[in-house]
Amino acid sequence: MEATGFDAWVLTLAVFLPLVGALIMMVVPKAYELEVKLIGLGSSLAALAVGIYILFQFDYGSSSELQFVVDKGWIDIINSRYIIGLDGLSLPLLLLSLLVVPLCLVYSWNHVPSPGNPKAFFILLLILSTGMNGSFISQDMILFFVFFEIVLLPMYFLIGVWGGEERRYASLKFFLYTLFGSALMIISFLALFFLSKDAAGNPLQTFDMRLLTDAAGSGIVKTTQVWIFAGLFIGFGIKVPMFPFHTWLPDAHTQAPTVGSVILAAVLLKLGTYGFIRIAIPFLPEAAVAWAPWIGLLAVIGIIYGALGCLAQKDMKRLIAFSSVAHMGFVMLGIATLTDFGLNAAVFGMVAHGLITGMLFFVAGSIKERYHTLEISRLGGLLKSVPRMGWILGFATMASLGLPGLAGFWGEFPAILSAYNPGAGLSEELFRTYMVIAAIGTVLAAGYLLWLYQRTAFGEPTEEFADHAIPDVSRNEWIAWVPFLIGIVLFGVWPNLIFNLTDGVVSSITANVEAVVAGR
Amino acid sequence: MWMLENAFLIPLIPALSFAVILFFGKRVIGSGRVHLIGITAVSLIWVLSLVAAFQWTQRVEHPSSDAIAQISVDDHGDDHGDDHGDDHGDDHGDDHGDDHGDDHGDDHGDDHGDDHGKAAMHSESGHGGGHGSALISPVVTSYSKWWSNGGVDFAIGTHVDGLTVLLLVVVASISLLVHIYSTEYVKGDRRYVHYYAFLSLFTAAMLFFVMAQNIVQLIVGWELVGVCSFGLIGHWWEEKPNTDAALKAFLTNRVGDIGLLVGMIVLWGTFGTFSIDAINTAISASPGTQHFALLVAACCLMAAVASKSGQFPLHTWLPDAMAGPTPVSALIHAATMVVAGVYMIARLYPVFYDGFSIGTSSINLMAFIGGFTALMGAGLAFAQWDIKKVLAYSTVSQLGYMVMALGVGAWTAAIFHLFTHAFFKACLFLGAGSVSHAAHHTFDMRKMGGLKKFMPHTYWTFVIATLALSGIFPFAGFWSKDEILLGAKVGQQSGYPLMLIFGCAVAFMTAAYMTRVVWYTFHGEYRGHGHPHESPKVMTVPLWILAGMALVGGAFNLPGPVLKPFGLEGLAHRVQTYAEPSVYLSGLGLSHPDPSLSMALIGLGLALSGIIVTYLYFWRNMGPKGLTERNKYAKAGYTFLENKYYLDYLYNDIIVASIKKPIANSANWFNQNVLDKAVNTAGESARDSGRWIYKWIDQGAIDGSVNAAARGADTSGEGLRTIQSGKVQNYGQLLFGAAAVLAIVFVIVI
Amino acid sequence: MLLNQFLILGAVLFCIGVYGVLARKNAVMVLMSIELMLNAVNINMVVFGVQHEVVSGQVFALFIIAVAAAEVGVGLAIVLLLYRNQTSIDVEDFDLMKG
Amino acid sequence: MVAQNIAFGIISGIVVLSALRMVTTRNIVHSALFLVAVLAGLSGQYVLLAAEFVATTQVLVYIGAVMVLFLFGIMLTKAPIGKSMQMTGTQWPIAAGVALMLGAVILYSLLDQFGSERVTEGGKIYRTADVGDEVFSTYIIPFEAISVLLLAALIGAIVLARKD
Repeated sequence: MEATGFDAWVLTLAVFLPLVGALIMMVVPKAYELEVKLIGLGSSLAALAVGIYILFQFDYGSSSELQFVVDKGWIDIINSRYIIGLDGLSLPLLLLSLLVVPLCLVYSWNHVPSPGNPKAFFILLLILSTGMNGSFISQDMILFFVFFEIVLLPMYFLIGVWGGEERRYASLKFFLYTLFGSALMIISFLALFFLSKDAAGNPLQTFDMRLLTDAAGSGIVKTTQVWIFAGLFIGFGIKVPMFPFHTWLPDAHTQAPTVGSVILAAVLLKLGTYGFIRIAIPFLPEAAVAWAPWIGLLAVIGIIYGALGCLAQKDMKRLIAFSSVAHMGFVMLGIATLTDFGLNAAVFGMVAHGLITGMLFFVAGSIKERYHTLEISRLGGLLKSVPRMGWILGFATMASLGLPGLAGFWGEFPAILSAYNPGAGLSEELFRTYMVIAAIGTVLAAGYLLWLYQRTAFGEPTEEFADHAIPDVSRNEWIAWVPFLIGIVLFGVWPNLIFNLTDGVVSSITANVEAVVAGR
Repeated sequence: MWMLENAFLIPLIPALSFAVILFFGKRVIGSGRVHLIGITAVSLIWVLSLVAAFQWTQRVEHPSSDAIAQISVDDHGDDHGDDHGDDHGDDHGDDHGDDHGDDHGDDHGDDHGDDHGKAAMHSESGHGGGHGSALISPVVTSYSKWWSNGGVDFAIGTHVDGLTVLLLVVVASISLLVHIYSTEYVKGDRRYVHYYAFLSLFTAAMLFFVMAQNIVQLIVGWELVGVCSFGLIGHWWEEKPNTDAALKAFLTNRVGDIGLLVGMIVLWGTFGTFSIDAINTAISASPGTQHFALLVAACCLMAAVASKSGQFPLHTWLPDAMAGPTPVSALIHAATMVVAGVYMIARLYPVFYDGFSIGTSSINLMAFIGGFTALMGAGLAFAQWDIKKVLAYSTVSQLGYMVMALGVGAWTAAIFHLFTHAFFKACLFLGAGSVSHAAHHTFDMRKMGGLKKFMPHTYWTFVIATLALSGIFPFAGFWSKDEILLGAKVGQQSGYPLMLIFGCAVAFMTAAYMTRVVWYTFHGEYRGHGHPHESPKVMTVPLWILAGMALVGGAFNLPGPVLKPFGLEGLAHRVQTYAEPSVYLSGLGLSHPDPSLSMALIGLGLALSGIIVTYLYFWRNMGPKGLTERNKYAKAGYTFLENKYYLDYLYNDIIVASIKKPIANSANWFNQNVLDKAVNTAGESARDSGRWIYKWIDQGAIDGSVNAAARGADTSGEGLRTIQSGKVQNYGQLLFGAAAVLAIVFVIVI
Repeated sequence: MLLNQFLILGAVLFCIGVYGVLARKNAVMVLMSIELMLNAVNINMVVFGVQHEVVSGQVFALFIIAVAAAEVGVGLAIVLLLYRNQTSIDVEDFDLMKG
Repeated sequence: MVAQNIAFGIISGIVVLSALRMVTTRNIVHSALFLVAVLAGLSGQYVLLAAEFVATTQVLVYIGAVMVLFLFGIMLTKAPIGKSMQMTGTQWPIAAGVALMLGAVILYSLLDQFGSERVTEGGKIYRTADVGDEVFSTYIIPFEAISVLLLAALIGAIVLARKD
């Protein structure tokens, strides 16, 4: 099963190339600004090239198997190993992450926000990239945890140094909140390490995700499982963010620099949902069934609540941030159904939300750069003053509210559909109620997004900006945005691109869950 | 039958046209010439849809080929699954085309051979009766896997039957005329390119919707036409009312979409398939077995219909939608998009028939909503001064008529009315646009008047369409409206008396308010300023074409007795013969009422009296003397013959005023203050509750608790601060003391 | 010889050293008390080495002595510096870290 | 063995008493001298345990070098030589309490754990040569590290104590 030759190296390359780039950049003096930037972009593009190689080399026939597996000793004393591998679930997310970083670098090429210092900015983005890529391919819980935490630090600095007015507060909140979740998460990991038993009843004492998936929580009594799941739930739920744990998100998004918001929305939030699908549910299926109604409840509360929150916002970026809460609610609803249909929808929703909300944040950032404000009441007439950007905003808005033919719809609709027939052991009546509530959420989504669009793009420009000549979309912005736009259309027209990949993995997960539920 | 199996080409052409106009319109083609692309594309699909319609009639006429065709179609579907399951990308359009051509060259030939051999026999035995023929004409479906997820396959493909080709012809024809008309109407507009791009996109979406193979495609098409409607209502987005209207339209539709999503999901959950054909077949094969699920689904879908087709209580967006350019109103908000709801009912008719027990009841939700909407819309049309709003309420009313017809089981009548209504209502809207084009872009009837002599073409086409709408013999509306009334009277197992009353009242009112429009717009003195002029030919020719259809459209479904004197009985009930999906409906036991002369006369009488009453009323205003004379003739048999003012009083203060003032106004008030207010209040309260939750729960409770935790840490830090003496030895004491205490604890515990 | 007699001796000396560190005012005397504590540990090292018949105990005792010497050197230098700057070596006078 | 026990008892008594005086005397020089006594006593204990090289090193390093260093320190800081009331801080009761508590718990644990266990007798006796072998084979890296540490401490002390 282990990969050999060059294939054994590709994943490692994809993860660590940006880090190597960052290290090289560190030794190049600051004065060589262009060279520094080129090195950064080059290393992230190299990683993307490796990603594209993976895309071609990937065996789509067995997308449910881990591929490019590497299994080497790492920290022997706690039996943690350097295990990496890629399957259909990881692939789209890894590629998304690989794609977003170079685009962000291009976007901020000449627009590193105040206080400048592109070298440090680029280095942090590259370190962030390593953390994100690593999280999606780790097959060892400690390795996963390390990458998961690596992500935090650059983000903290990105928000704390290059952020808006309230950056200190926001960055600290983000950091502490996530760290709190991580603490509970690592406790759960340890509990899994100590308590898991294999089929014969011998303690596993391993962090290897493959073995833990096979064990599926055997040997752990249900009450304990539920508690362990609670730790994972809070850890991942904060990252998602789920309803009561979401308050860090609007602050972080509002204060973060544009690319920070983009990466946060496009990739970081997915770590949470990915964790649910990759770790929480397969490791503890019984607890997952016990928790699913509550996850579903919080998900639909999140959908409605996020939408209502959006309606109350005066700041465009904050509104988009709240819409993330609502959209991730759909993703979580899909996960909560514990059906392969719902999980597929969730993965699709993750990718779609990454592209669409990332796009919205890009546009919001560019508006902020031009108008120096994101207050909705002060904007207006974007279609008139910056027509192309107005159109792109409209396109992203439509995609975000779930217009069929664009990516957002295929995240929402199947998630709602999946709630009609929830997985084994879940109450149909309850989930059908959730389904109706989620459907109502789509109306509210249309409401706040169109309201936003009407106030910002339609009409005449407000008086204070009426006389300003405001530049339309620049070349760098086009380069950064076009892949997003293409992705939104492509996945909208041909959703099978993702469903095909993830189907195998999630059906084995749900088959596991069903087997466990049926067996006990 | 090539066209029927490759019907996917039809929506593909305008979609390509959309892409070309959008991406190359401004730079490569030039703003002034983009309409050429649009018109070319739509002409092409118009031809193709006529071909499709012709081939469909061939198919119905020669049903012997059905078995063969059915098999080949099945093969076809499989082929597609195999060939294209994996590598469908952008190029799947091309692949389709090639494959179809190759696969079906042979079948095609065979079919024809058989067809011709048996043609004569079938035409006699099949349609002699004129109605109630039990022709089984299976639909032509071809599809391939779009995507699959968790073992559920989603297909994309086409579902072509009589209903589809009927809508194809309607959409393509009106779209073509509107494209042509618009070249003049929106000439020089700032967003000419976008206008044509959206028209193309709308056409593509509507056609995609019409020939959806499965309910997911229905949803997709439904949403896409909605967004085109949004874009076109908000075409002049500089003014806030326009964007408000666009938002209102989209959001109201979204409310209905909840029902659409849930209803479709219930259908999927019940039958385990998305295919329309499979769902309909399953219900008609064993009616009544899934009654409860179908009731739920039907109620949910009814909400969607109410939003899209402007039914009570979600109709309020439709009049506001008139903020868009007038050709758009004609195309989208009168002739095509708003009938999507009606079309969906017709498409999934077994669901509604079974769900609402149409066959056995004598009143049901759908019929009531339709009837009530028809009545209410007609009443509201009296109170409007904006010509387009009158027409909008008229559309609401007529859509209600169609829904009511479907609700009483008169499937064919509803679709026939859809067909005729599309033409004369488009004609009316384009006529209104022509008037406004002439009279300084106003739609206010108080600033018109006397335009008859300035713009005769517009006047005559408008009058023809008005007569058609009013249901005057022999115009198209007469035939279709008559069938609806007949359907309501006869019903299925029992009649629908309330619906009949509603229908009759609406027939009267429709004629009355349309006469009022004609009066205010074209007669009397010109009350505006400037010099009105007739519109150019590029606008009047489409008007005349539509007027022509309004004149002869009724011929497509004439009842048998009418044709008997001419020996053309074989041509009776063409719409019923070709369009009705008897393959589904026969299983439900749907019956057709016998044509009734008395019913036709009643309907005609009501319409005529509506016209006459209104005519008299306005004539009195022109000159009391004339009215008196006329009254003497008209009311000769009445006991109050001498009292001329009594009639005046009756018409003016009781009938007209009661309709005009209290009823219409109260309906209007209800509309504006209750329904609209409810929508607005719902929106506002959602926003307010959003604000409240944000302020108190989000920022207060949840975020507050986080901050409170931080504050708690802060205060406890203040308290602990005293310990921080800064002296090493104090720290040392604490360190060793704590170590000792911990050690003691360990000693005790372990 | 009981094992405990050495261990208890070490413990007693350690506690006396702790007292010295915590109670004495003069920084030099604090340092001396630390030396006392280190020596108390050394006894344990050596006695356990004997007990388990390994040489590591002695080796580590030697290492501790070496480290202690280094510590005293640096510690006294710091005290000297403090004295030079503050003209006092009373540890109670130094509370720059007061919160 | 009796002799050894007697020797242990005597030396222990001296050591403990000296230590107590060391932390209580008000004269700083006396304190230093009591420390010498403690260190010397411990050296004797090492001899009893047959750890000759440690005992020697104890005398050489501590009594020879460290104590001289301390005395220099006392002189250079101009500590009041002779009786001084302020040698013990005001918080000495707390310190005493902590020390007693610590002592109590350690004593309890020791008695509880080792009870009447005896020191291994007749085991292998490690001579200086054995210690040297061990240091320069198994512990060569720590040894080198210690030497670097000492060097660093030396340099550090000079840098810190320089006048300029």
